[in-house]
Amino acid sequence: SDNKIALIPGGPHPYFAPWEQAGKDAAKDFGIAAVDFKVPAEWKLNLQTELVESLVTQGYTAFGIFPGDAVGINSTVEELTANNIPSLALAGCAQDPTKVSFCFGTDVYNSAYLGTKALIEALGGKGKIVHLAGLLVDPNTKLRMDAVEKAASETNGAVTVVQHITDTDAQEAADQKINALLGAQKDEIDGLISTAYIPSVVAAKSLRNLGDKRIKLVGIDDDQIVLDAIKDGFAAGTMAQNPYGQGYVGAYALDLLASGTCTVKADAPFVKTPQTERFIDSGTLLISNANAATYKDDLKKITTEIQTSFKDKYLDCK
Amino acid sequence: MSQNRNLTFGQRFLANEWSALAVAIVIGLVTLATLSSAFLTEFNLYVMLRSFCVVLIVAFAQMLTLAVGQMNLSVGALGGLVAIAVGGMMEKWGFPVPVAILCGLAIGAGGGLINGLLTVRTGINGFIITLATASAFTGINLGITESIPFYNLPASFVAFGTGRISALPYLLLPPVLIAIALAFFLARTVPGRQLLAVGGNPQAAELSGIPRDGVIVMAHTLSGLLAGAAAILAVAQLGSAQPSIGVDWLLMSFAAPIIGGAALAGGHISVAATALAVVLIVIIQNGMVLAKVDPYWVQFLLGALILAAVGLNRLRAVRAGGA
Amino acid sequence: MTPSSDSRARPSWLAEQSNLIGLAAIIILFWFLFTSLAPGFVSSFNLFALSRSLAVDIVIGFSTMVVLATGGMNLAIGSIGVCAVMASGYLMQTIGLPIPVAMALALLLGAFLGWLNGFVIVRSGVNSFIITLASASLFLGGMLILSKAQTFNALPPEIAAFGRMRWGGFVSPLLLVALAIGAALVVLFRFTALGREILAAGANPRAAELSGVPVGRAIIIAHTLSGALAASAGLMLVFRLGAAMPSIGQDWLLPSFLAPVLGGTLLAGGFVSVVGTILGALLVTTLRSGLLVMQIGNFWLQLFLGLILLAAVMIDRYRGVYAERRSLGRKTNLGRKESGRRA
Amino acid sequence: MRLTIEGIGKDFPGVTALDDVSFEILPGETHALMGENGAGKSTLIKIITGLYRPDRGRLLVDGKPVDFTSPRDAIAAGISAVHQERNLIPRFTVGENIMIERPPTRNGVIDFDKVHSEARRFLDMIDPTIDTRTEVRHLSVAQMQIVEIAKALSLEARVLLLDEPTASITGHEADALFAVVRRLRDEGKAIVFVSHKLEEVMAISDRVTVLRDGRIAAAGQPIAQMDRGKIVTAMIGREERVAEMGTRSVDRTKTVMEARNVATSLGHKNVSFQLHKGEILGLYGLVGAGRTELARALIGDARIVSGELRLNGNPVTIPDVPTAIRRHRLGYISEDRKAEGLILTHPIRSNIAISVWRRIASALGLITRADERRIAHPLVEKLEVKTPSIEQAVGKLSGGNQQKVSIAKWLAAGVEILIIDEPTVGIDIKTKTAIHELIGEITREGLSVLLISSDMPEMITLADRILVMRDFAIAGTIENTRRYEPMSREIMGLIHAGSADAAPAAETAHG
Ligand SMILES: Nc1ncnc2c1ncn2[C@@H]1O[C@H](COP(=O)(O)OP(=O)(O)OP(=O)(O)O)[C@@H](O)[C@H]1O
Ligand SMILES: Nc1ncnc2c1ncn2[C@@H]1O[C@H](COP(=O)(O)OP(=O)(O)OP(=O)(O)O)[C@@H](O)[C@H]1O
Ligand SMILES: [Mg+2]
Ligand SMILES: [Mg+2]
Repeated sequence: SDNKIALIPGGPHPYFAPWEQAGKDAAKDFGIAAVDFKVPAEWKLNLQTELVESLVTQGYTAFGIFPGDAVGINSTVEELTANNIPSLALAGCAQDPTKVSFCFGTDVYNSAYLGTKALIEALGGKGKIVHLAGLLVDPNTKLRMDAVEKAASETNGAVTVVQHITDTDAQEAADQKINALLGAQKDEIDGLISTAYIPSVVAAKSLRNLGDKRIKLVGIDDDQIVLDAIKDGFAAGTMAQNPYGQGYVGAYALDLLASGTCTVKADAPFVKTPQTERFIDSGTLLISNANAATYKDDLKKITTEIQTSFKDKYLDCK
Repeated sequence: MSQNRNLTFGQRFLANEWSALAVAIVIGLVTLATLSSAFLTEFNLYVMLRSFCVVLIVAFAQMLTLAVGQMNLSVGALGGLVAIAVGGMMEKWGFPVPVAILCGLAIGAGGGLINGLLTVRTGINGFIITLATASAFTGINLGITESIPFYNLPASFVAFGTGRISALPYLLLPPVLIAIALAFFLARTVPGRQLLAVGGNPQAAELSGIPRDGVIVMAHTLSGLLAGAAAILAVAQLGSAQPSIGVDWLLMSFAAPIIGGAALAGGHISVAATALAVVLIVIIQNGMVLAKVDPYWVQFLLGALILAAVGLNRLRAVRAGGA
Repeated sequence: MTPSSDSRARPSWLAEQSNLIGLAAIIILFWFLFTSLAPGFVSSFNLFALSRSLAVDIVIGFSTMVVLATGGMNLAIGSIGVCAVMASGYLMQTIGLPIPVAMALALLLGAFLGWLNGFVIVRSGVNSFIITLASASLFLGGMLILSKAQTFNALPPEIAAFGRMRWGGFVSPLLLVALAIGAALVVLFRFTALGREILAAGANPRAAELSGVPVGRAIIIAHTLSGALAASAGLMLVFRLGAAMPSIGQDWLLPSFLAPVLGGTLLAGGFVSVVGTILGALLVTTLRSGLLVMQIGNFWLQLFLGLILLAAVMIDRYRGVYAERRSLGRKTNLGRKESGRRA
Repeated sequence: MRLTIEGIGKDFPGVTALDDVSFEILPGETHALMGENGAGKSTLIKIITGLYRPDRGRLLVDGKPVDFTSPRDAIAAGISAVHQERNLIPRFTVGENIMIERPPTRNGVIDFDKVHSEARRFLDMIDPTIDTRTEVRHLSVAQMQIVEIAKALSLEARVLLLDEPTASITGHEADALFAVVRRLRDEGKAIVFVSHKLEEVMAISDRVTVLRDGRIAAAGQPIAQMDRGKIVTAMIGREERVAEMGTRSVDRTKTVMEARNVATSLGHKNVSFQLHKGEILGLYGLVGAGRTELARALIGDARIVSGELRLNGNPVTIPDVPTAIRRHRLGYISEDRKAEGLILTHPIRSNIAISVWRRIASALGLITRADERRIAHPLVEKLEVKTPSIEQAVGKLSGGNQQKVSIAKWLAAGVEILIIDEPTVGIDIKTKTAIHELIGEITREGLSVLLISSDMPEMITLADRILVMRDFAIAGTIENTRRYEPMSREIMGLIHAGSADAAPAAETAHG
């Protein structure tokens, strides 16, 4: 098709790096004119919206957007729809009511839940844990907190969540807060569950630096530092998300929608989340010493599964 | 115009820059130590000292421009630029650490030099000049990195950022040396005194044969150099060269010297008082975390602190009878 | 010779005009450039987006301009703006007040915070830079503490609807609001005693005071006005985004100075150019949008903005110097130092 | 070293400060430089010391042309100066201020013991009592002046320029200075000495050069061949006599302003006086006597702490300047036009209308430029302000025309009492007479004037009665007989009663 598709993260963040390759592959595999990875200069709503607007002006016909601001993005999305340009929320969701066709990303609740489970298991079923979370303004953070609490509560008291430390998804902040935490309470706590990229990295580093293998860490995403920490036993595991898949399948779906050949099924089997009625899970899995070598292929598998079944599962096509 | 020989003790105490700060710090230490057992633990002290390092140098960077009655709104931007430059040189071009550091410092000084030259050559208010160059520096930073940090830095370098002897981080060494050097420079060397002279009364300085413009350029250059040093330290501390380094320096850079009693008009700064101001700020921030207080309070208290400080300075001026 | 009342003879008036004409020329040039290189630039979609962000930039510029008039600064504009924004959100969403009432109250809050700045500056006699630097973080901190940085996203739909409204296909009503404010400011500074007093207080506070101008009052009013304008800029963004969020205003510092300074307003105080500020804002918005559309933008944008500002102030400066050179023999800054000495 | 000034000229916006000035300064002489306020003395000195560059002409040192681009060049060439305005670093110690040009260092590090001992040497020449370790900001004006002199001496220059060094020091210190000057001269140094105090000049100088309106009126005349009369004539371009003010009949029954044992927050002690309708009441004193401060207290810019101020018979307390002007019709023309008098960047129009903006504004607070012109234009013509346009920025006018504008401002404001501080500082002789006549005229029209001036002839020309102020108190009041010699003797008597050693200070002034 001759669609020009843009994949736009909320701002510069290592998590989104795989989107670039995913876009290229999608363009090749599905014969799309262009699938470009466009990053706003900073994590600021106005920069993201200005970027989207300028891309529309440049003739892009579909957008896969990570809503840096789940609400703020909607006014822009409305305009896209008004100019009948389809858009998806990728990796994170826009807050309903929203005009994005659907939200395709990690089921953050589930991922955080599984992560905490894994941590509890590593702790042998009891202990005090601290939750390192991302931006407080990001509604997903709330979900993750709930998930962590839920997993802990299922141990009926054996595991307690001492504290949720939020706004740790930036280097300076993470460095300052996590070190302060370890400084103040490293002897009281037994485990760390991180549900954001950067605190996972920083926590892994700090524990290595402390030389402390007693405190168990379960992080998120597959930054090399975290993987090394797992290898050397400073971290119990990390929850892999599927950014590549999000970019790849996202581009595929956008292409179909933009070409006008397909529309979103009314009765598609969407997952309901507190944020949106129309959510699709892009898959998640736990990386531990066991599968550290092979997890990439597992993710690839998940991706292809979703992609092949996507059309008839979620779309009406002529 | 009173002689300050016959002052009461109270007046003499009020009359020196750091008195109030010292008191505030002692109070802060005591309260936190009593409130939280964790406060005085070795690791926590290490954490505090560690966050102290970068801020201190940033404050000095601003202090030097304030000394000549100028401002440098580009400390943060310049810092960010140096940070990614150093990171890039080490990761992409594999420069040896010392070389990279020297280049970084050179870039910082260069940026400062540009600020200084533009200010004196054009005679445009330094505020506007540095506001503009700040945007330019940030632009270069973002343009080069596309905001992607450099993560893989030499182990030795990163180790320096995290290493410590009991509670003392290696990171503490540079700021301490810089502080001493700066104090000596301003108190005992000719360029140092000239710097303060120009700040104190530009025309008098010029009439006394001091190269006014040259001194202002020097102040800006040194300011840039220190911004660079701070950035390199920040990189070592974070273990990665973040393009975002420096974005939140501005407020701090002014807060510390001003709380330390520096006069915007120039000619009056104090290395010791500025350092104490930074200590106070760090203690407050750390206390916030210990007390699990909403981080937003830091913002708030910093503002309050500045107001309190300027208020106190005026009070002191009145009491000590000096204009 | 006997004096003529011919106002065209006033040199600074000419200087002002030449500045504006120069600015306009640059803007037209860039529009030419962008339109020819990226036709999409003048698409109604882009023009609409442009007019909307222009509206905000103009008002932000005004907010700084009125304080520059007194020879002071207001670094708290962003903080005041976001305080007003969150207040309006709270009033509309949580309290459920009707839109106009909520907006009015938000503006009042902005004005009050500005008044607070002015009051403290005048009473303490401390440099406005320090006071507003401090109050900026006070206000922002206070707002965050109270709002817990939670976005208000269930605002009445009319808000977003108004923000999306287009006149003539590509003009946002917000722009007309901004221009209306501009007109009001022209009247203030050209045709009212108050405006003149603000300018006099800025040009030479001591002389103004001794000529019977209540300088303190003038400064406080200027800051109050600045606060109200910052608030209105924030509210414009609420309309645009259909939500009240705590991230608004963080990056206003640069644009708030860009517009007036490009427009020829003096930092020293005593002279403002409303039209200049509007043109300055237009230049900035044009560049932002244009560079983005031409794909240069995004990451290099900041650099260009910085360089343009430098270029603009220097051109302006050298025209000024040249003008003075013709009357004054020498390196011009000395004369200024002389007269500044006792001030 | 021989310093030749050759056809030097210098322009400032609206003023030609110097025009075709040529004379020579020889080694081993004390060369007095005389001239009224604004004659161009300080400007010439600033050119010799490289602070300004001449627009015309050149300087020669020992016959070789030199071009000083900055004070450093001049200092390097062996020229040092005490400038008219304070040039000390407030927060530096006396010692460091004195040695600031070349602080003694030991391997790159300033040796402060040496700084103070060196400074001591030069300070002792004039006043051993000042401690070199105090910060300058804690000194009195007189002490600062002495530090300035010591600073200039410390350069051990071959040419020493002193611009009104004795303006604010006592006769005792002045004598010490003169001793040093004589010694330096005998050592073959050249000293240029600027002073308004004729007696001093006659006493210590060998030759005298007089400037008038920026031109040479007398070049390098041996003092032996000059006398007071000759010098003054050269200075003011006419026989020294009191200009006719026309018949002045003041109705002494109507008292518009009366001070009863007023003490102020600025340190004035029981100041009492009466100002009658249509009267010009002179207020004379040395620099620092507290006249400007008194004026500030009277207009509500400083507090009156005890005693009472009566306007038209009823006691008033004036909270601030605006009230003084609006409610009490009381105005003040500052001695410092540039800093306090006018808004230099704004046009004549609004500088005149500024005091009536509130009054001419419509109900909505609206005023138009036309309204302002209606006020300003007649006055600009009445006072014959020389300007291409009423829209001209005031900063571009000559000093005299600037002064006319500030007077016009108060006529516009319709004040009944006007305090005028040093009305003719830095104003050329012709405009000066014009302004004198203007002041006479406005009082004849019913305004009452409190005139502060350090210019004795001016005082005796204008004032009906003269208050003499000393140390923030009134030393006495004298009916003006308008006969110069006896008047000045009487006034000086009042000033120096008590402080016997004070230098004679006729024509004291400061630019
Ligand atoms: N920096 C300046 N800018 C504009 N005009 C100036 C400046 N300096 C001096 N003038 C003008 O030049 C003329 C000469 O001033 P100058 O100070 O040399 O006189 P002076 O002889 O020193 O007077 P005084 O005895 O009061 O010191 C005056 O009209 C003054 O107003
Ligand atoms: N040139 C100066 N620099 C600093 N302080 C001064 C100066 N002249 C006067 N003062 C201070 O101001 C006080 C009063 O000076 P002021 O100028 O009011 O006296 P004055 O009688 O008005 O003399 P003049 O008006 O001739 O200067 C003095 O006590 C002195 O300390
Ligand atoms: Mg002089
Ligand atoms: Mg005076």
